[in-house]
Amino acid sequence: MSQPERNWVEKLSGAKPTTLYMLLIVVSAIFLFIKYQIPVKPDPESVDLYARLATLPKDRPVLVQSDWTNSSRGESAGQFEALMRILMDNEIKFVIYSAADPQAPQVARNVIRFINEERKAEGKAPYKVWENYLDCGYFPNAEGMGQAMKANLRNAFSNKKNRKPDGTDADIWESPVLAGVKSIKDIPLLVNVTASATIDVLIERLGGQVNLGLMCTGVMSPQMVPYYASGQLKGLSGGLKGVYDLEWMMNYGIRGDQVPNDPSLPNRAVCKSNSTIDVKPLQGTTFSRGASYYLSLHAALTLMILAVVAGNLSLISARIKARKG
Amino acid sequence: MQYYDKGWFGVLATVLVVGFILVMIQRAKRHEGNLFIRRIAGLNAIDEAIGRATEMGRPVVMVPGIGGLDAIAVQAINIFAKVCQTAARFATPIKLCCADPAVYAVAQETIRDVYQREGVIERFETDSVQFVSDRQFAFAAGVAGIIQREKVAAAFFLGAFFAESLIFAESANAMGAIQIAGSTQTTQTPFFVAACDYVLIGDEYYAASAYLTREPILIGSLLGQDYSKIFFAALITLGFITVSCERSFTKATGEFKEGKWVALEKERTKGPGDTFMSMWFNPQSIPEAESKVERPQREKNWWEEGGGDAAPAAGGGE
Amino acid sequence: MYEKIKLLIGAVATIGLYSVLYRENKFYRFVEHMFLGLAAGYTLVAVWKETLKVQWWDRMVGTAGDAGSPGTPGFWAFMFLLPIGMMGYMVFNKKHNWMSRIPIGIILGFWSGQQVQIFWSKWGGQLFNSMKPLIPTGGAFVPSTDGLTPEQMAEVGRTVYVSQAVNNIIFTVTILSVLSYFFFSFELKNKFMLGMNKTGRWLLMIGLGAIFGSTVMARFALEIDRMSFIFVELVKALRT
Amino acid sequence: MNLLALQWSFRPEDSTKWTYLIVAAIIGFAFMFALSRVPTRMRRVVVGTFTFLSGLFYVLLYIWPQPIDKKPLDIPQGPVESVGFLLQDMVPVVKDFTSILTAFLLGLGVYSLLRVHIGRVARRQRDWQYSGLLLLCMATMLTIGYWDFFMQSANKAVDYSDRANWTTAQYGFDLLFDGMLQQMDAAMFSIIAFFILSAAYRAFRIRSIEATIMLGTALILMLSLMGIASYFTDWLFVQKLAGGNANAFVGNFTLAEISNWIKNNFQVPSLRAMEFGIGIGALAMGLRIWLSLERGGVSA
Repeated sequence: MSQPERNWVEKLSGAKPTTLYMLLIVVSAIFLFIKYQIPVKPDPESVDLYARLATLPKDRPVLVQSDWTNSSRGESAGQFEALMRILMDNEIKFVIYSAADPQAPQVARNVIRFINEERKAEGKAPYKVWENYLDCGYFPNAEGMGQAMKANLRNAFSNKKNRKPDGTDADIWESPVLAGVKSIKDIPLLVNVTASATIDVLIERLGGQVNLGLMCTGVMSPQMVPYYASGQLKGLSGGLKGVYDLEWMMNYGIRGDQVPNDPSLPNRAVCKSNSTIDVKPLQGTTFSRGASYYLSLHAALTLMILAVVAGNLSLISARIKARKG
Repeated sequence: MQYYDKGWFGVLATVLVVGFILVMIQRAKRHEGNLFIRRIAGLNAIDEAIGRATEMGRPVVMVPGIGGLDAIAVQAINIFAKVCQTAARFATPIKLCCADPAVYAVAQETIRDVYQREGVIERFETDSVQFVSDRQFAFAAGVAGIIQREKVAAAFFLGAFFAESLIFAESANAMGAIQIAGSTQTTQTPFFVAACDYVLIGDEYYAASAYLTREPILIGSLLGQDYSKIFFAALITLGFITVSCERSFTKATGEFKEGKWVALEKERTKGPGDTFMSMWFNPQSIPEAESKVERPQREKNWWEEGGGDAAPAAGGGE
Repeated sequence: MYEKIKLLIGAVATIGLYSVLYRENKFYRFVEHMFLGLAAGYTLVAVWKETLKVQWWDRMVGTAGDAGSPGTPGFWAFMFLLPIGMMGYMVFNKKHNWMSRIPIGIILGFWSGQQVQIFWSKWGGQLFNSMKPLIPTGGAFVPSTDGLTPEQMAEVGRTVYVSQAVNNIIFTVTILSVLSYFFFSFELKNKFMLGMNKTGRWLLMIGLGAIFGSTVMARFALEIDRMSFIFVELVKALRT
Repeated sequence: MNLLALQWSFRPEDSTKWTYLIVAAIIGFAFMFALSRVPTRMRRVVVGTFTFLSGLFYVLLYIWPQPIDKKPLDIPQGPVESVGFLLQDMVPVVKDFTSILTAFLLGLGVYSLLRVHIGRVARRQRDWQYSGLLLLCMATMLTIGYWDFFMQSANKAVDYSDRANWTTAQYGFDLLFDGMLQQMDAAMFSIIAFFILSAAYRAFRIRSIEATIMLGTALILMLSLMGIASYFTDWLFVQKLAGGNANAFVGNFTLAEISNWIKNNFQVPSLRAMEFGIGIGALAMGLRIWLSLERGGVSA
């Protein structure tokens, strides 16, 4: 094909896909290294989730069902890290288990180890298994697990051992973490970090029994928002935006809409569901994976929008030409 | 012994829809009633796509989605059988890539059969219908590789597709192939609409076999489906009329609590749960008194002794 | 050290698969075939470990219980599934290939029966949810619920405000016209139905566009994470 | 389950169980052999019967009156309840048949893979080295996977989730599965981002009204995902125009509100209508398959 001379508009609309791909790699990689906090207004569903997490009682453990693996790491890892930081900084005990994938516990353990190292560097006590949290590993049948938890929490988590500080293994029900817990009703919140339909199972089996919080991928969140609206989910963090919302609130805190605006904390998010809540910023790492990815996401989305505009320019200019001639 | 938990209305509606479809199939079998089908652009392009592949001497690739063996996969293979019929006549090479062993078995048998019936069984290569992988992204990588290496001229992506849909569509596009796609996964349809030349949207997918073969049974079934859709539309219309009137002009005087009607102290505005449509669609739970049934007890099996919380793997347990 | 090797291999594999973006090449082909081989091998492990052992073998021969619990019984009738499954392999036999349709027929039969079973539980709720009140019973906009009692809030929830009624009308028009777009066997002649059909297609495009827009975030997030894996984590790991 | 005077179950430690199993297998294969003698014209009937019976189970499960408050040890009263009880008891067994049968058929898929790739290696066809690589990787994964599996099931007492207890088998499996297979999955998953970009650039053009509508909605939704754009509209409409009153009318024009409005009033109903059609289509096709009404194509 002999190409006649092309003007800049035609060149823009005729770029090779490879050029675009290179641009996307360059743009998303460069912004990973830039630290800048983009101002946001957290979505009400993530505000609610954060409000739940920040007001948890310290004497009861939270159940964390971690169902993500490395294939959805881009969104789930940020969510899980934020969840761990919030729980640890608020000194809330938790029990972690997985029901979707045999690989999930290992992935979660890696994150806990990494955050403990971070805490040490910040001069805080690391979170210890047995005393501060329990690790129950993997349960093969998500539906059965939900059913069993509803029927009898003790049986559902029976025969699981964790290592005591003195180096011996003991049944998790002897641990101080589960002190005072008899049934699922004693659990103040169950958070599901997932990239699959495990949350549907939880809503079906445990709805009404325990407060459910959800951290899911961006693809899932449009389908899950109706459950938040109907109250079946007490809070929801969807995709990368959800991660960044959480990190934003960890860094700036939240206040109920009846709480007067504190001028020293101007960026606090406003919570409508709990009008007297007053949460100060967390001490420690707040902005991390979510913040660095979110900037790259902006860059990538901008590139996408520019690409669409560029693609349409030639069409428009051709139409203008046709109208003139 | 009762329909409490399903509701009579649900059973009635299901029976009605099943009835529409079966009656229309019977009528069509006797060649009664109209046999019109509206134009579906994607399907008219099949011959064009194969024609191009034949001209260029390059293969046609077909992917029946990554779901298991169900009607979606069967429908895909039905359409592919039609594609292969034309391909067999013109000796156009084909590649059918499966992600499920059961789908592979069906495809293998059906496509071989097509070549047999066309009388050109020698043109059929067993390996042209192949199993690639049942792992989503391994399958995607494999098929993308095949599309690019074989330089396909036409591509058919019909079936249950998930995230991998764009990998196929863009790989085929890079080869300049004509693409005809359709998915019952509504979340993937926009990606096919953006990237492919022809797309079957929604249940155009299920109409395809009727459109291609003009078999009376299929056309009758399609007519039954249309009546079912009209039934749905009528329900919605009836619903918004009655719901609007009820909530505007009447007040709630009582409500169901645990399956029993309890009168309210004070009348109030009707909410979404107070309309009579709601009672059709949301059957009441069983009243407390009727929900307990005492029956004679059988002896425990040996595996049910002890705590008995662990249900046996087969039978017995709930 | 092990972690470093693992990361490095992962990164090389990622780059190999990404190279297809430029064009199909030997490096991609190498990684692709490794991928397919590993996946096939893993499937063969998982088919026993996660499906056949748990769902079939253990239930056929039973499992001995741990101390205290009685174990589970075995049901020999599960053995009949084996010959049924084996009939599938007749597909390559020229004379008896029809027998492969028996297991296939059973699988399809179960699927078909389930369609009848789930039909209403899947669509009934959605139909009911689509019956929206179109006549407003309250003021123009939903008032702020700050500081209301639960009873007052419930009343606000029951009232239809003008803005909601407008949205409900849009909703109803959308669902009916899109439904009419999918009528196949009627020749649409009257102007109203033709208009409905066309509107239906346009409204459908809004829905499809919305899905496209909202899926983009998740897809880019994964790509950014891969970049982070290669440019941040791997570099950090190799330095230490 | 003791419907007939036959012992359906046995204890796992029973020595007679192998006899039972072998006899069952022999009966099963004899049945299969008998089926292969079925005359040609009866074949459709045989296949149709199997299909019909399997479908009938779920149809009955739906329309048969469900027993109320069924407890594990209850004895059913009357014939209707007996069938109801039986159906309920069969669910946990029958629901796995599909996955068990599909698992048995996996061998067909593997046969196809081996056929293609061994053939390529044997005939030294183009790219035969890659096929060899595929077979090698498959064998390696298979060996190490089962080595790890048998080791883990033999030593139930050892906690293999703790890396301190790992041996070569666990390291090997972790490297192959987590280090390679999962990473490749993630790479392929994330490659979609690139294709979304090029597809949008190439095809999202305002050629027709429909394309323009789709493009416009997608753009609004994409903008609403960018925190900075939402923040700007929130600042503009709520802080500036409404003077900070979150409930003011102009507050409805923030990007977040608009995108939610589009989702609730256009996306939900249009997709729902589309899903209605698909659901009815699936039911119709299910019926045709169940009753063996389909002809041609798959059901030829």
